[in-house]
Amino acid sequence: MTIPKEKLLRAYRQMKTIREFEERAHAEIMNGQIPGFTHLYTGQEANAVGVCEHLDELDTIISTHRGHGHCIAKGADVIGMMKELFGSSEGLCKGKGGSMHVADIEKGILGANGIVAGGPPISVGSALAAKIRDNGRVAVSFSGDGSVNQGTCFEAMNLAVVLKVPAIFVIENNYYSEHTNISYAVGCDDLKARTEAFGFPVFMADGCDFFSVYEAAGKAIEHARAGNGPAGLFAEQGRFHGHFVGDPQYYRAEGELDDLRENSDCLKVFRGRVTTDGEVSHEELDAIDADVLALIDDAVAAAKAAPRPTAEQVVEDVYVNYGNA
Amino acid sequence: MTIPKEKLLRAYRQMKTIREFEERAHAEIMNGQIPGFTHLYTGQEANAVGVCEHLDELDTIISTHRGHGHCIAKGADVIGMMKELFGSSEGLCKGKGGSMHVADIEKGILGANGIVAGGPPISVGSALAAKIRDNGRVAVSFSGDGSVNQGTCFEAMNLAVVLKVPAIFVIENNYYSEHTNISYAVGCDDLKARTEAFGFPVFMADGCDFFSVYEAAGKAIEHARAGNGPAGLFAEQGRFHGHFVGDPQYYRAEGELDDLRENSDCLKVFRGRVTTDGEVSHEELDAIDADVLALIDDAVAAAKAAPRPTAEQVVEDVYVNYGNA
Amino acid sequence: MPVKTMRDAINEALHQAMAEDDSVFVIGEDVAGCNGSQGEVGSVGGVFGVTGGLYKAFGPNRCIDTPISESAIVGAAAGAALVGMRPVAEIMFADFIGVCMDQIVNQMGKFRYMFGGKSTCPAVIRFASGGGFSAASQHSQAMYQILTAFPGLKVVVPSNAYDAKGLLLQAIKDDDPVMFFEPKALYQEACEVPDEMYTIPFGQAAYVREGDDCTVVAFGQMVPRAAAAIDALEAEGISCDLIDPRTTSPLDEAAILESVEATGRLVVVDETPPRCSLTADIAALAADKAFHALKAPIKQVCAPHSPTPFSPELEAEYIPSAEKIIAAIKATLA
Amino acid sequence: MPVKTMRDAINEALHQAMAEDDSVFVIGEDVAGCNGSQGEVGSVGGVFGVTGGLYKAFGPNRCIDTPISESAIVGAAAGAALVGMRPVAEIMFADFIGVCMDQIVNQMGKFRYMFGGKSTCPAVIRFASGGGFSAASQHSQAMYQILTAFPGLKVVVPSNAYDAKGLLLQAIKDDDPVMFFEPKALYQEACEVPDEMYTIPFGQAAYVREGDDCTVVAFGQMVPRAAAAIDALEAEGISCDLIDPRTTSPLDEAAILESVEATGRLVVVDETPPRCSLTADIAALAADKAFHALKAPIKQVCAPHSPTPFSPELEAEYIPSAEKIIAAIKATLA
Ligand SMILES: Cc1ncc(C[n+]2csc(CCOP(=O)(O)OP(=O)(O)O)c2C)c(N)n1
Ligand SMILES: Cc1ncc(C[n+]2csc(CCOP(=O)(O)OP(=O)(O)O)c2C)c(N)n1
Ligand SMILES: [Mg+2]
Ligand SMILES: [Mg+2]
Repeated sequence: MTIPKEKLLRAYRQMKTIREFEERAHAEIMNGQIPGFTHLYTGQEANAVGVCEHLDELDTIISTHRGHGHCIAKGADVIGMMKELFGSSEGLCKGKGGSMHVADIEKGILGANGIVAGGPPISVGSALAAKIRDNGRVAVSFSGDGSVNQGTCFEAMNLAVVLKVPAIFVIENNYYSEHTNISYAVGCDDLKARTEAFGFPVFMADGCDFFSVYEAAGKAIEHARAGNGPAGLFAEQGRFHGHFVGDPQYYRAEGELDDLRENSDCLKVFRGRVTTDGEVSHEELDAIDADVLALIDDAVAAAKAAPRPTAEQVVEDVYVNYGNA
Repeated sequence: MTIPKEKLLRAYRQMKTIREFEERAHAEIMNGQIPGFTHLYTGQEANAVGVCEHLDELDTIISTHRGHGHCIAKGADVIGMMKELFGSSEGLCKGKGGSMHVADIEKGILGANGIVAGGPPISVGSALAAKIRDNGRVAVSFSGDGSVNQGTCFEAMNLAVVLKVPAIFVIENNYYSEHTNISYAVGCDDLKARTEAFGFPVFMADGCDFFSVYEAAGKAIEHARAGNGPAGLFAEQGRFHGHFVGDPQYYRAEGELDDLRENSDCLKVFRGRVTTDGEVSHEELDAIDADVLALIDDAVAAAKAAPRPTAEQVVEDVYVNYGNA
Repeated sequence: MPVKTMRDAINEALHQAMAEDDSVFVIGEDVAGCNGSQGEVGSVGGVFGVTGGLYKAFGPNRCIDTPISESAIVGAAAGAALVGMRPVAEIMFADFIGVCMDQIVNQMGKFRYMFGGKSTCPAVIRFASGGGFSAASQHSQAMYQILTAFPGLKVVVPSNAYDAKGLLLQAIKDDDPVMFFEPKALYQEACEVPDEMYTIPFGQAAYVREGDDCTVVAFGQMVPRAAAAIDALEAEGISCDLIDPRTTSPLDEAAILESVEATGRLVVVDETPPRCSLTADIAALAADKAFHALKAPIKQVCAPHSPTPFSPELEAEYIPSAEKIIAAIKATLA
Repeated sequence: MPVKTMRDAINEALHQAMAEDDSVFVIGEDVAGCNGSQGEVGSVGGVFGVTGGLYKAFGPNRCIDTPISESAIVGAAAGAALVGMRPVAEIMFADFIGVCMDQIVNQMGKFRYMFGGKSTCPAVIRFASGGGFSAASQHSQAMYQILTAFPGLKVVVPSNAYDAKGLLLQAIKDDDPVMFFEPKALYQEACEVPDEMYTIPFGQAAYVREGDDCTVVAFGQMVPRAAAAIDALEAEGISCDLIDPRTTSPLDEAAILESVEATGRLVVVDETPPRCSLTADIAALAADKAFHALKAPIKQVCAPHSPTPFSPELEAEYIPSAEKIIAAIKATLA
């Protein structure tokens, strides 16, 4: 599979944008600038980008509590997102959603979601709409290794097969749901087999390697887009931070985090590969890094300066209209 | 596997009791004597009896909306059950539960259940109690081919594996959930494989043959009782009536019902086999038939004569006690 | 004008809405029926027969049977609605909200708010609701009071065939998620229903009876029962307003308050248990905003604080009777 | 007497109940923590730290981690309780009732009734409840008003560490299913809590303040806030009764009515949206049974009819403030 250089550069930019967004969000949370519960995607960037690079605005994604990466990869406005995290009324969701509910329907982003496995059934609905309209769209749901034991996830998978809709279930295995390892929470030995037994193919990817994810995601999405019904994608890659900011991470093996950052950093892996191949120069990537840093600097500055919501906005946006009452 | 004659006769008596109970209930519903929604088990008797003959009173079962057979097989008082169907205050549940909620905790019957797949999680709880107490008990949940797509069913299966509890999931495939065939509702081609992929063995049985069910159930229950975690049992056998009494059964193939009654009647199959083997005589079985008919006659007469609940009983039995309020 | 049952009126509304707008589709268990079997697909039309004929008229892409997976059904409706379809999902019995509550209250009901007003979710969920069939504790709950508590949802409870048609057509047109509760005890009840399409706006109560002595507010299957109670009282020279809010969210507060201002007395009737109920909700409304007009204690007529019993005698005692409504009205006049 | 936070008081109650009765066990997500990982199992003790130390003290059979499967967690508690155990299940955030509602309201809450009074289900479910953390719409709901609507459940909402310990010990001893809501905004709040075991009976309200001018009824995290409001009014010569029902089901109606009879005024405060809420429930109670004593409209102070917003400024506006409580009390005196 050859990927045009332009696309490679864009993929890198997206991954780098997510990384910097998350690292700056982390810093601002530690500073007390960002309220609420925030779950960072650092380390898993290649998953989101490897999938979303196959999608356009009319395809949809739905995400999780750990949703920043998916939203950025699908094209959400980064400055609007940062403003949202800060709770500004200029945030993407006017400060009403926050980190766990970032959404941008016009970009096909059906939202981060605070309920584990809340997304897959909704994504099946989007896929069903695509099937009914016969418009070639697909619907991707991202969810974690912890989500696969929630009833809604199973129901969504079976319904997608029954209705043969173009739904792609992306399971991001970062080994932990909160403080519990997948080896405990998933009873069976082979989760891929358990999932495939629902009646659709599951493709495997190395989640720290953009190329691996991109290739596997391409197969899954192609399968669905061609009208063959749902497909699955499993991507394995640890997160670099705790479950939430402040997590003491007692569950980590000694050296696990260092090892992850050292040997499973999708940005390093990507840079290594494309520069070794000679397709892209370090300078080109460095230039992107600088761009991204500037963007995130701007985003944080804008978020800090952005207007705060006012009391009367609390009751706005509940309904399109609320009758005569 | 040889089964002592006494046990054979008891199994036959149980199956026949269920059959007559259901056929008389059917007649009384048609007469307008039994209120509410009633789902009959006729035709599937060998499932319930083939399983419950392995259990004693301290093991538990939990059932479904189609629960009469399981309850009788597990030892529920038949007269109390008939009174319950009629809504008498002397019914097993004082007329509060009716057909869909027959229960007898002392007999290890955790209830029929009106919610499809409501039972499996509860059964896992009973199995968990057995594991914690290390008392050798097992917990059986019965549910239908329609229940296997409900999220709670999957969650229960995975949790049972994770906690390695002695739960047995009996799936009764009578081919239909209401008016929909299993071939539509279950998306995958191989439900046994999908279930086994959760991480426990699934045994298959011919649900119109007591011996087949008894043998497979024995293996499943032994697996669980020995501390190996959960097991599954699939029994295939069509029901002789509609989903509920009054169902027009548009979904049946031509001649399907006649064929079922002719060729898949567990009572006939059983009689044929044990009399051919020479273990049991027709006369012995006829004598049981007569006993059972008399019992059911008594049950119906008793139910018709039984006292009706009174208004003040509506608010009784909600709580053990309700504080000072 | 032709007379139709509530079942037929709802069915007609579905046919008309689907014919008019091809983004409308229905989805649920056995809404077509016989899928995978040797019978004719579409010959069932829902266990209560409400979706009859839709499969034949609109085909498998618009009348969609599902496995028994209520969370997936609601999720599918929610997701399709987020991308512009107008799904009408059927959750057979309202009691089954238990197995799909999250998708209703935490997902579709909150999308718009969480997303800063930038999404619409024009989904309708239909439920067969309430008691009267000896269907016992898990198949008899009204449940609309529970969903009324959740901002972001609109909640509709028709009490007759005419309203059911107009409210359902409004629900399908509405850009917010609408929970449509069909009191199953009323499916066979008939009244005059125009053949044409028409809508009834949300948040507009119906005045079912007009009178001077007491205001009665009733919901769903309690509306005809309250009407019967009021009619019986006429002979005794007692006349009452009877208000059917038709939608519990939005609620036509003005209609209720105006009536209470005039009569000074209020009886609220519903078939649910009393705690955190609509009867309490309406009583509390009046105890604040019509307080100075009140001449007597506000009476709630509802089921007791117990699950629904099976036995017909018990259920008859459980669900408010016309007698109990009469007694409550008289109590306010005592 | 030692001073303890609500978190520690609950933790202590769990330790003591488990030590006393080996049929008590806890089950939930990360109630131990680190299972399957290379870290030390038991080192987490729940995401709010409430079950800390239980794994180490009582082992894997009594402090049981689960997958993210709330229906299975509640079902497991329900089934174990039906056969005589006394499980204490943790559902992390009360909002997640959405994914396990059926097992709570249609199963454990109805067993006893459906089975004609022949079963007991002595299970406790603990929930972290309510707002105050900018946790947005899906992690901030109180939810206890929803479960209060379901007969068969008992519902507890402590407002301080002392009550939390005594109510939880009662909940574990209680033979009915008890829904135990822990206002997460109060976990860090401390007061004097005895080391010994003690129980607080259900259905007995606490008198938090005593006064003459107005009755204030408040729930959970609104109790300290209402107390602050009342204390602030003292300077203006206004004195109020403050009643904390502590259990919403059963409800100590007598305490509320007695107070309203004395003061003639009522303000009800809760952090939930208004519709079918506990504030409506209590207001309706008084509008019937204390009607003749009432001198002023009954005021409800609650969140607006919207989901919980994320932004701290919005949430501060959303959750009733002391100022709003003061304004409501004054309105009843106007
Ligand atoms: C239904 C539900 N249960 C529990 C939670 C609390 N919770 C939030 S994230 C999380 C772990 C999710 O693990 P995983 O799916 O692997 O995603 P990850 O955090 O690893 O990205 C849990 C238990 C929740 N949000 N929703
Ligand atoms: C959660 C839920 N959804 C739907 C129903 C309505 N319903 C009752 S029985 C049934 C079919 C069940 O099929 P299956 O599990 O195969 O059992 P069978 O009736 O064949 O014994 C349905 C859909 C229900 N009771 N509960
Ligand atoms: Mg994970
Ligand atoms: Mg079946």
